[in-house]
Amino acid sequence: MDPTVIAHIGIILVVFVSLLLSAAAMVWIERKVAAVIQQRFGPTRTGFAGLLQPIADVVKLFFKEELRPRAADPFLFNLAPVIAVAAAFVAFAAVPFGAETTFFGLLDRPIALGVSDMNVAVLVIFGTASLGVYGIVLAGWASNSKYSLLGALRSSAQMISYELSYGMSLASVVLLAGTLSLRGIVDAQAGTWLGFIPKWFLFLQPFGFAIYAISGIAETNRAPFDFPEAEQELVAGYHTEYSSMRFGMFFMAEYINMVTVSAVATNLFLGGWHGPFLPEWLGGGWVLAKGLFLLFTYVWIRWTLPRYRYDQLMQFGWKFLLPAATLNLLVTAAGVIYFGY
Amino acid sequence: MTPIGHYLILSAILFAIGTAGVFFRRNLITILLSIEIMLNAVNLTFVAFGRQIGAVDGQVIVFFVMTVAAAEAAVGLAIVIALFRHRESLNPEAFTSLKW
Amino acid sequence: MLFYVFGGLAIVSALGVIGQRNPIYSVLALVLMFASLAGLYVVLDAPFTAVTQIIIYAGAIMVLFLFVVMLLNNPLEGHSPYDRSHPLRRTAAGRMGGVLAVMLVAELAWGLSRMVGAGAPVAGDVAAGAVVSSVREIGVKIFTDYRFAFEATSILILVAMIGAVVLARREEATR
Amino acid sequence: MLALIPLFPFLGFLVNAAIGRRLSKTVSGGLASLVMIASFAVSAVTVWNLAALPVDHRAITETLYTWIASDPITIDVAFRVDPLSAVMILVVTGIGALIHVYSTAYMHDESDGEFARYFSYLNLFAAFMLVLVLGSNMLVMFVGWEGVGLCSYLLIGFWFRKKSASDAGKKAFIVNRVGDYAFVLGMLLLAVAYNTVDFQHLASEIAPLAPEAAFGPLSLAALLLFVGATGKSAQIPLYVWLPDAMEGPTPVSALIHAATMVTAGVYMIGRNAVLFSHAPVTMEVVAVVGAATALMAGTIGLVQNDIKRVLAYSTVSQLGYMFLAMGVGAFGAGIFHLYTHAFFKALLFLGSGAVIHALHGEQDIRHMGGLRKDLPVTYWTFLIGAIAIAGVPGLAGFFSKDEILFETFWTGHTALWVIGALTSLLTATYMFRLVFLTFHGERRAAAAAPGHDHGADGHAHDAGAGHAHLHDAPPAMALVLVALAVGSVVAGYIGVPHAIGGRNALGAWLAPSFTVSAPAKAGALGAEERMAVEGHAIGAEAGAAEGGEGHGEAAGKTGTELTLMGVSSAIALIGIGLAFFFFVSTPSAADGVARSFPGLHRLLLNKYYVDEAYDAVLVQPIRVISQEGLWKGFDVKVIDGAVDGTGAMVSGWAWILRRTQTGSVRTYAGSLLLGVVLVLGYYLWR
Repeated sequence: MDPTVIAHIGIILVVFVSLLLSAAAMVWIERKVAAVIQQRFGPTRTGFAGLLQPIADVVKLFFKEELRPRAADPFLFNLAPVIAVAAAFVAFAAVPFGAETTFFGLLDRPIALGVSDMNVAVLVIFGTASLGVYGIVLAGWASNSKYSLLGALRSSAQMISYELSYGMSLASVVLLAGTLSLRGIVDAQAGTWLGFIPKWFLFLQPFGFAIYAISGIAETNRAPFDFPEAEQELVAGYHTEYSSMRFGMFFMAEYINMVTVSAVATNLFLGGWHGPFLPEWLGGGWVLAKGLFLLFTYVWIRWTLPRYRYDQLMQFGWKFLLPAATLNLLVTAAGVIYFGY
Repeated sequence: MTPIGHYLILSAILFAIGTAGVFFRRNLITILLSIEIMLNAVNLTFVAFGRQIGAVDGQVIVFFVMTVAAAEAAVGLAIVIALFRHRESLNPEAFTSLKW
Repeated sequence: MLFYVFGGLAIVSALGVIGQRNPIYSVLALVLMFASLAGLYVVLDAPFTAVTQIIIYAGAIMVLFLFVVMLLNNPLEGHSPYDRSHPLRRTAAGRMGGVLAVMLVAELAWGLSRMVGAGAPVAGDVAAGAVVSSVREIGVKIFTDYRFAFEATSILILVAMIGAVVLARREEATR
Repeated sequence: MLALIPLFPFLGFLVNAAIGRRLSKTVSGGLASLVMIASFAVSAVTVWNLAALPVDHRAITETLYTWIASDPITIDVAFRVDPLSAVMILVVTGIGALIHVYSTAYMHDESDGEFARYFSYLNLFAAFMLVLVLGSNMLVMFVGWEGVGLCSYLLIGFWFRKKSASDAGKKAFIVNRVGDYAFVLGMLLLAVAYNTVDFQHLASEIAPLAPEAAFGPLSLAALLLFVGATGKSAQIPLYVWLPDAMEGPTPVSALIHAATMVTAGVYMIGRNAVLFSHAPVTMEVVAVVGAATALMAGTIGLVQNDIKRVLAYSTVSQLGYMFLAMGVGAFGAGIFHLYTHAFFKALLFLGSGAVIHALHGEQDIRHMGGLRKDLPVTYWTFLIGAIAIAGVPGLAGFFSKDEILFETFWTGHTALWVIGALTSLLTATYMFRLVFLTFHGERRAAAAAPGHDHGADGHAHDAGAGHAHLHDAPPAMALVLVALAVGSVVAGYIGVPHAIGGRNALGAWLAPSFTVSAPAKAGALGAEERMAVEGHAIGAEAGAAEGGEGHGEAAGKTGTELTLMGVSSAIALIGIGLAFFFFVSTPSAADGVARSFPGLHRLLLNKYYVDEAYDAVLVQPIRVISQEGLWKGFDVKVIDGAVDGTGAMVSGWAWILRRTQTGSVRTYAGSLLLGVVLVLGYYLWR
């Protein structure tokens, strides 16, 4: 069998597993960071520093009873979490996390580190992110409960609203790189200015990055934009009625989305696997480091900022973020034309 | 590789399904959906032909169709909502009176 | 091969759209159909169009439909006071429409049968394929040859936006 | 550049019409005057450039765009300035600017809105008048022609709340329609005949032809155009609107109904000099009509009591002079008189305006008198104007009028000359009757001042009191009066005839305009033909210019001219003397004459019953026909019947078609789809 194919399959497996693990890891990170911020210890019992806590959670979730309201629509009720997780996984499929490599000559021709290398990766991520909405909306509608429905409507409205500025910020980077392929974008950031400033688009697109970060948080329904599950108002929003592993899937989807957003941010703005010190083949390390930092920021923000009010959220999204993104895009375009990137 | 004819037949079938939907369904929303089906059937032919003659124009047209479809959906749904407020129904037969 | 998979899927899901009694399911079936069409576009070497199809249709338009369906909680046609029959029950108009639709298919098939080069494989020469898949090419086209249409659609969108807002606004005066 | 000239006033019109009522009087009036001054400056520069050109090529044409492009006729929107139109634009913009300034003071009693409306009309008028003057072909000219007609209508009826005013406006408009209709016919005739309406092309087309001995197509075209001119320039038979036009504000009467618009007809004939000089028959008609009008109006003017009406009739009669000049081929003289007349007639009107202003709307000279002490400026300027128009040697009127009379005589129209001379006698008489009755003698206070609708109600109370102190013209008005007075004195000196050692500069300057101008000249045009074309308009100058045979003619002319000058100056003085005798020394004599010829007096007082005649012959029949026949008969029965029938038919069909409108979306879609299937089927079938 062609070693390339094997390598591809290997990569896919690795990505799949590591995504699952990352979700688990994120649970732990979240709780720990939260604890630190709130001057607690967080999980300590299970394993060293509670490292096994996620495993325990998963086990617990598995053994919980599957509850489904009688009035719920069974098919959609089961379908919704699947869609959510699937969308999350598919989105990551388009994310590259390393330069082309032959694995030290194991392969006759280099392959791209990444599940798939498509020339419209950015759009694919964008599209799948928008597909993620269905999971939430259907969940909310199917479980036939006012809390869920409200949460679902809120979240979908929110995601649609912020998708626009999200896309705009993506577009501005695409303009700079002149390609829709994430790999191309990353390679466009290779090298340094003046020998020490890395050529990250972060420096060319500070506003773009800010907009991307904000709308990314909103896309993943994280605090301070976590309206779908606004405990105080909506019990738990769209997954109020969910229990056991279905709930777990939503949970997982959320964290995987976070990972995806961070990875994409890494590729778009932080130069992906380009970085000093590490050899090319270890570029993945850089992706990991940058991604982890971004994830940490996620958690950090969640436990630092209070939740918006819903109307404030919409106001902000439509009346500030979107115009800002548009302006940023225009300026970028003008710059691209002027400097002829 | 698939003959162009197959694509055309497929899109014809889809279009017919959409048409039938418009006629059979008695729910404004579903009728709108059927219209979307028709639009997409047409899009398919555009892309297919464009691919065959090796020009992007087909896809360009598709984008315009999508835009129009978006506009149509927005307005159509708005109308549906307005109608639903007047009569608690979505059945087109409920709105046959030409003015009220 | 892929063509038949996606094509079949498209037809089945399209039938699902008009066969479902519950609008939510219709919407989902339609989403599925869009997805399969997107697949076909990929087969046709138009990935950009495919992704756009997903983003615009599945991501935006269909969500809008979902919204409305959820908003007006009148899912089952059977529950409307006007008829309690199955959605595919034949009304006079329905029957006429069905007949016409069939005739339409027949005519199209007939026309295709007489079309020269209907049997020609859809794949143009490779160079053309390369051109077709290029996003840049599409952008250039849109902003040069089709700029008028582009501007026109932008106006259209604006109008539609305003119209939608005006139409859907619940006027306080009357209630 | 040329386009700027009419453009400036038009901009003024736009501004005043759009936001005028929000502007203060100072701003809107100032703006209006400013644009006129600007356009005067432009005109001056243009004329300067024009004068720099060699005599044969004195024409600046500026084509804006092609208006009508069709085979075989092509009409451009083009402006052309040549010596003739140069004089005209100077007159229009110059006098126009002065009158604008004057108006700012005169109309000051109006409310802001009315004020702005007035100035917007005035500017619009100026713009159209300039289009008329500058138009290089008949169609453009006609645009201006109609435009000034409109503005004149608007301005006559400016105080439209007063019925007489609005009626007068309508009258002017309708009477002008008659003339304009003829004008259009003439224009079309020429267009059909020569496939062009451009003046120069027409000239070059016509010039080679021999003048028509009998009444031919050229004569017909010329005659039609002349009828148009009679409408615009108030000649028999269409003069009746002008006296009524005095209902308008006095500055308007000065600008439109004395200085500029009414002279459009004269100008038009001068424009088509070549055409007219090829239609001797029409020329005779023009001359006779002109002379008749001059005499008739003069006689009427003799007995009128409304200060402005007297001036109106004198205008008519002066216009008659101009047409007389045109008719005898003395185009230069006609234009010369037009130009001088613009000065002193405007001056006279403005002076009367000052009087009316001072008397808060009093217009009847029988209620005036003795104003000399109260209104010194007005008096002196008015007097100058009167002397000028009377034709006393040394002032503007003298030269021009004298030249006309001389040309009339010289070209052998002795009868017409007699009439002209008689008219000039009348002119002197009635003008000084006006002066004496208004300014001399004792103040004959009016019972009440009919000045309310002139917005002067505030002062109405002291209008009656004879010995109340009257305010002389305010600065703006006084300034203008003086300026015009100066003009009336000196204006004539650019046209001093050779007989008294002058060098008829104006005639020489104008000469090229009445021939085929150099650019369009066919070249085959011989000297004697050109003489025929130019008529004797430029007298000895032209002769000299032409060389050889001119000299003898010039020698012969001088003697005659000198004698005639003596005669006419004598006439002027006699006329003044008569006026003095009748209205100052022995006023009773006037009434005595009136009583001894009661019939004649009544005839004149009632203006020969022309209005009544028109009313009986035209207005009443038309009214009857339209009321009984067209309205009650045709309109009610046929038209309404047709309309109702249509309605019934539509509703009938609708009753049938309504069946198809089920309102069910599905049915509509079904029919649509059916259509698709059928069409597609059809195309597949064949």
